[in-house]
Amino acid sequence: MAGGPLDVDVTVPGRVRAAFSAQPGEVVAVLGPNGAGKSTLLHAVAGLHGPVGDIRVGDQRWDGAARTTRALRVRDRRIGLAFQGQLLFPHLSALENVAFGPRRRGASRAAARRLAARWLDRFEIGDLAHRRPHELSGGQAQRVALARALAVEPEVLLLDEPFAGLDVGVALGLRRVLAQHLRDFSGVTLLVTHDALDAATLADRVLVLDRGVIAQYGTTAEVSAQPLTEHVARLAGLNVVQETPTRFVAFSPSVVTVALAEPTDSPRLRWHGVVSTVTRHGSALRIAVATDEGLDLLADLTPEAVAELEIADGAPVWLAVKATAVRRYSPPPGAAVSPPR
Amino acid sequence: MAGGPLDVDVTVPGRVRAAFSAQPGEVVAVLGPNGAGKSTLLHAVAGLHGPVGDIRVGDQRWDGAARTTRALRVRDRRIGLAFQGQLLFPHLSALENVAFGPRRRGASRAAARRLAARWLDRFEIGDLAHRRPHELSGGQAQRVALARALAVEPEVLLLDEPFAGLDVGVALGLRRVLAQHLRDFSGVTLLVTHDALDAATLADRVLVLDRGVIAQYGTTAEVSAQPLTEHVARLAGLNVVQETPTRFVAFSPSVVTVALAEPTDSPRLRWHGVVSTVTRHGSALRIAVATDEGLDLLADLTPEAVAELEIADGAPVWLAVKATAVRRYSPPPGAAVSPPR
Amino acid sequence: SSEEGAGAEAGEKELTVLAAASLTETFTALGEEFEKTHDGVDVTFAFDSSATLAAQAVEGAPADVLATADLRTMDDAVAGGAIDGDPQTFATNVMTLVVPADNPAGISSFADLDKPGVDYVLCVETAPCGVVGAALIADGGITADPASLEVDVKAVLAKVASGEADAGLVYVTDATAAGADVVSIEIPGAETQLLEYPIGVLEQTGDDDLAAEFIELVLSDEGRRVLADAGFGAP
Amino acid sequence: MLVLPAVLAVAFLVVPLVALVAGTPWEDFWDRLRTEAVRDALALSAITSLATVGLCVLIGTPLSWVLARVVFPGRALVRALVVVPLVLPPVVAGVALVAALGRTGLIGSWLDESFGYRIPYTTAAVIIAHTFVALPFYVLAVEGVLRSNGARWDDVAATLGAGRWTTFRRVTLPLALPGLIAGCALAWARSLGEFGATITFAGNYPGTTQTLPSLIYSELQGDVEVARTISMVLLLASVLVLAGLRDRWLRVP
Amino acid sequence: MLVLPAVLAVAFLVVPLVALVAGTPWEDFWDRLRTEAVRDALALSAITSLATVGLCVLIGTPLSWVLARVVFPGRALVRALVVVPLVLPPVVAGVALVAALGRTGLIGSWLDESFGYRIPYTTAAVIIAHTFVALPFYVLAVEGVLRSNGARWDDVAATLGAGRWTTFRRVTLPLALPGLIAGCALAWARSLGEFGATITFAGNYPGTTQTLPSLIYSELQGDVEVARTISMVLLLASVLVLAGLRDRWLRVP
Ligand SMILES: Nc1ncnc2c1ncn2[C@@H]1O[C@H](COP(=O)(O)OP(=O)(O)OP(=O)(O)O)[C@@H](O)[C@H]1O
Ligand SMILES: Nc1ncnc2c1ncn2[C@@H]1O[C@H](COP(=O)(O)OP(=O)(O)OP(=O)(O)O)[C@@H](O)[C@H]1O
Ligand SMILES: [Mg+2]
Ligand SMILES: [Mg+2]
Repeated sequence: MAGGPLDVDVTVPGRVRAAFSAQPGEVVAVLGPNGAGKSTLLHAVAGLHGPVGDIRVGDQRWDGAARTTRALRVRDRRIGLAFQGQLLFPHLSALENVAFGPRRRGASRAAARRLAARWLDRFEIGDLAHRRPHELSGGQAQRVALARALAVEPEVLLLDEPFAGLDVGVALGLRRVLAQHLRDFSGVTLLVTHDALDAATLADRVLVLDRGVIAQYGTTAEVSAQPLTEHVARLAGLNVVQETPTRFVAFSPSVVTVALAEPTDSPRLRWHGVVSTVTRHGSALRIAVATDEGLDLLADLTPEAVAELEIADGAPVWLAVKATAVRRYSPPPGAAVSPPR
Repeated sequence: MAGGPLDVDVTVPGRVRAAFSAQPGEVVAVLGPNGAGKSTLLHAVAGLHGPVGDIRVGDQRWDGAARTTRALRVRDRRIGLAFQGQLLFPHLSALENVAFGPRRRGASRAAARRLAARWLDRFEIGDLAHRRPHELSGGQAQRVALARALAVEPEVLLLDEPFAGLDVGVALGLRRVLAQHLRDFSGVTLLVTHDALDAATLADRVLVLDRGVIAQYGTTAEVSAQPLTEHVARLAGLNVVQETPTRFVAFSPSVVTVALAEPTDSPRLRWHGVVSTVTRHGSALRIAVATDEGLDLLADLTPEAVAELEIADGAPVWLAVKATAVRRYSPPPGAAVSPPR
Repeated sequence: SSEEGAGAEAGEKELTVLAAASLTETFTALGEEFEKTHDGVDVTFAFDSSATLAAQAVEGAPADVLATADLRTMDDAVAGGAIDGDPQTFATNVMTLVVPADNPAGISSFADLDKPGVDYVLCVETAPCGVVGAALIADGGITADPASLEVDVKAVLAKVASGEADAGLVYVTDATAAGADVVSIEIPGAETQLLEYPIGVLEQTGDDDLAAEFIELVLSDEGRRVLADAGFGAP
Repeated sequence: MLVLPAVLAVAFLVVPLVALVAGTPWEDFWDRLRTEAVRDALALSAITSLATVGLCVLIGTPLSWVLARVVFPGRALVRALVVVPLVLPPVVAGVALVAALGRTGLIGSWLDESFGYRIPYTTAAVIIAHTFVALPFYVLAVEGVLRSNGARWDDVAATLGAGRWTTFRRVTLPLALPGLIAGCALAWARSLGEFGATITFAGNYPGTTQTLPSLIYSELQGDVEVARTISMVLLLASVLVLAGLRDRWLRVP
Repeated sequence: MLVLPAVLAVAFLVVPLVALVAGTPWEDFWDRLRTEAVRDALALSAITSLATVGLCVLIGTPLSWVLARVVFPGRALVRALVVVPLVLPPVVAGVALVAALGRTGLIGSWLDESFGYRIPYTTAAVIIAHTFVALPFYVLAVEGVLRSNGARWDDVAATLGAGRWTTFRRVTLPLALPGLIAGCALAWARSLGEFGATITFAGNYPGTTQTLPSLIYSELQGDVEVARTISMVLLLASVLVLAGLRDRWLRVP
């Protein structure tokens, strides 16, 4: 039952086309803006889109592009899929929802219920075990859905925004439980998230989807240091500018200087734009600027500087960065590059 | 049509009991852990739980506890309710979903569709207008749901986790759109969220629910400076400890010192516990400690300090805070106080 | 055989008779008579339209005797090989005009059917009573169309008895059975259109003798009397 | 586990039909049908069965909705009463109609005396009889779907300002469409095959009240071959219509 | 807009029943019923209608599922064929059954020759006839609900490792329960009122094949009062059973 490496090369026409591999035990964070195809990718691996290409788990072939190999049926793939939007069975209690999978995988009735109860306890909703889904709050239902996916002891774990709708305290606790579970888990995990923290704390690798194709795939450190899409740059808290089709510049908002007049010392990297928002960021204030070139850049300033410059929404400003403060890099050869906007 | 002040005093047995008022134009962030009763409160105001107590909007009575006044029917309350979990009509396109409300409120077919198209454009999903909900991604559907609630020009806006499932870029943009809309909106807005940023950037006041009752209600600044529940403390990024039933201590994680041996200078505030997680927090590392008393406290350390102390998950440590670095306060008289955990 | 019939008990013999619906009262009475004179014999009837019964007989329905209300359906049964020997005619019937007891249309003679506003009903021509009825209407020079062509004579009678129709053509036996619900008006020349009732032993009978004995009873004076009381004519 | 009994069920339903088709004298098929009686009956059956479906949709849909959504005392009783015409043998149903709407019936006598209007022996009577027997089928089927769909979307529509009627028309109905179509098919089929109540209440006159089944029944007494041939027409017509139901209408997105 | 036509529909269905009840001779009600024929017919009707419902559930549910969920070529045709018995006048349905299962029928002759087993004129024949006419109702109703529920939950169950059969039993069926109950009510009612096909295929023998409606039919030829009285029994029985359907079974959480 120990899951082997996962090899995927799938196409869901018009929605996603992706090829990648992951080693046993690895957690792959799947990042990307709304509609990038993250959920579609997970469903495709689960078999819910029918035969979609090549999927191999260890030496087991789940799907084969060749006409000769028949795709493994959904029910025969050992997956744990936590759906975005939960999809709990409305006629079953929370406990029965979680016990459903283990029962189908051969556990006795009593054993399945015991297992389910343990998972619910771990997620701090043991006292709601007898409730039907429509009697649960959004966050409670989300936890049941996550428990249901984890309880089946799958070979591949597919978690679609597992912490959506959870309150901070619970999310923190669940991240801990999940991290612990994933450490012991021998299969591959695909974890869709919109939260940089999840990627940083839980994932070994990051797969970035953009408009249906893989924009970047690498270790968490690589991707967060050298993001190739604006979306990941935002998640990593960096500004990323594409200089040439194969050349990117990344820099932290804290190294950006803001001025009302055009900088005279003419650093090569400078932009004119309009302030779109000012928000708190730790002890600093973070201002977002929409540049004339159509870029969205961030700069961190002290509250005093903001007051002094009289920066407010709609104010025109100049941004500049010293050449020494930026990191220049190229995408690895062969990577499907989708330029930031 | 200008919404007046909102006066609420409602009880949904076993789920929520809350009384509060809000001034026209105010945005009230409704915070609280999962299952606290946030969604129930919104649904109760909308009338979905039947007659539940007293609800007044301006000089219009929506619900009256007295047997003599009949509750206004749901359809006659001018509300814009964005459901948690979207609940888009499956048989209507995105555009038709959004146009449904304006049409019912008397707009012509063409006008309703124009209005709907404008909202979808504003939420950057204008090109998906003809899609049915099952052809949308989670985040796209969430945006349609939000547009549907806003398009009806209500007297009271009820938004249940409006940014759930949205990617960072979109969430940022939507927050901007929503902030702009709310500035011009003359009614009361109740905004359920699990994100401190929403409360900070969008809300004038914060209503904290805990286990079905109001734990705190005040301006955003008040509540984030003097949180009375662990949940809000977490959101505000503070540690909060209840010293006596009516006395709280709040302090930032950055003022907590960490040691392996018991502090000898014996500051009055110190705890022994076990490290449960270490996560990145800006340039610092944030460690969470579960104390022997059952508290969950946070401390920010430099990476060097962490390396030097050899701190890892499960390590026993001592935490200490100087008395000068904490803020002591009492809940205002009359506030229903629910102690942290 | 008859043992396949309804609930035969050990040691008891059973006789099953398929009979036209218009024979319901008379045959029930004759059946009781038969049981009295034949110890341990249980007579069961299945009453239905002649066409249905004939078809069932051909299909091998477990029964011993078939009695129909016209010759054509009996001919069908004979042609289907369901009848053992030759069927015999045991009764005749003639048609009569009936009107509801309160006679709302004020009909006093057959010719009154032509009065405007009179709703009268006949049997449909595929039914035995319809053929006769149509002939009588034609002979009587009636030009008005009927309001409805009922599928059998009982339906005609029901329509008249309930007042839904102002008049209808039924058999004398039906008019007799209906008693005070309807008033009979004689049709001139009705006796020229006699309807004959044949009876025969079924091929699949398990007891030829018993079946023959029942037919004997029907044809006997006793049988004649019962039939005559119900309005049937002699063969 | 599932396909086997399904095949069994199909066989059970289809074999008798095949036998019926096989037993039909096909040589003179068209000759037998080229009579005025058949033409009239066919036209009348088409008209009355469609009118019946229309009536069922018109009054049956609201009734199903009331039974599924509105809580009122005695709902279970009303639901039961509404379904009773289903268990009455058609002839008894006809008798009941006569008792109510016949010339001497409860309402019929009043109609006759006040307006000089008599229902029996008219095409309207046929439609009434058909609706009486078909409506319960429609209501039961549609109520079943409405219930299994739940009232969640109704609530959503209410928050958007939709009244009962709009909600019903724009939300409840479209979501229950597959069940509605099933209900229509039931009602149509029941109406197309009905003759017991029709003959009893409306009579059997070519052109005004003789529908195909009435004609078949009449012919069964006489020429069985003709009856079988006409049955084939019914069978073919219904197969064509029902097979024409596109999958699209039977599905909610 | 909705309540008015609903009330109209109820009136339309209930007034004839009231008229029927009003026209029933209540004085000798019990006397008329205290005959062996009535007792036998009542028992037989109860047994056969319940058996019919059982058979419908057993083979009709899988069939509905196949029609609603499995895509196969010719599905529309099968769906249409399955519904045809619905439009056949009961007598023709009986003729079809005779053609298939009668002594000289397609399958009947083979059964007779091979096993010496003859179906017609037995209680089994009654149940077969009832199922033949009731099954299409059941299938249509249940298919409607299955379709309007969609296959989403089936997918979820598959991801959790549930096979077709388990999914069907644990997920599809419970979610379609209200429709299933409606289907059972339809089939039961149709069976309880059936006599055309029964008489043609199974005959009309007291004790073995004479059900209540057959008895009513027979009595209509003779004593109309008795026929009406027995009709009342049918009516009361069905009202009691249907009113007893608890709201709980008609709803999915
Ligand atoms: N049934 C469908 N038909 C056509 N297009 C679809 C369908 N379902 C989804 N899509 C489109 O496919 C794309 C990928 O959708 P998917 O749900 O995988 O996005 P996602 O990355 O999960 O987004 P989110 O973060 O919003 O959940 C989207 O643009 C969506 O609109
Ligand atoms: N139908 C119901 N019957 C009984 N209890 C219910 C029902 N629906 C919800 N509850 C309970 O009521 C409480 C409040 O639920 P509510 O949905 O309002 O929580 P919430 O604050 O919105 O939580 P979340 O952040 O998870 O959305 C929860 O504990 C929930 O379990
Ligand atoms: Mg998604
Ligand atoms: Mg909620």
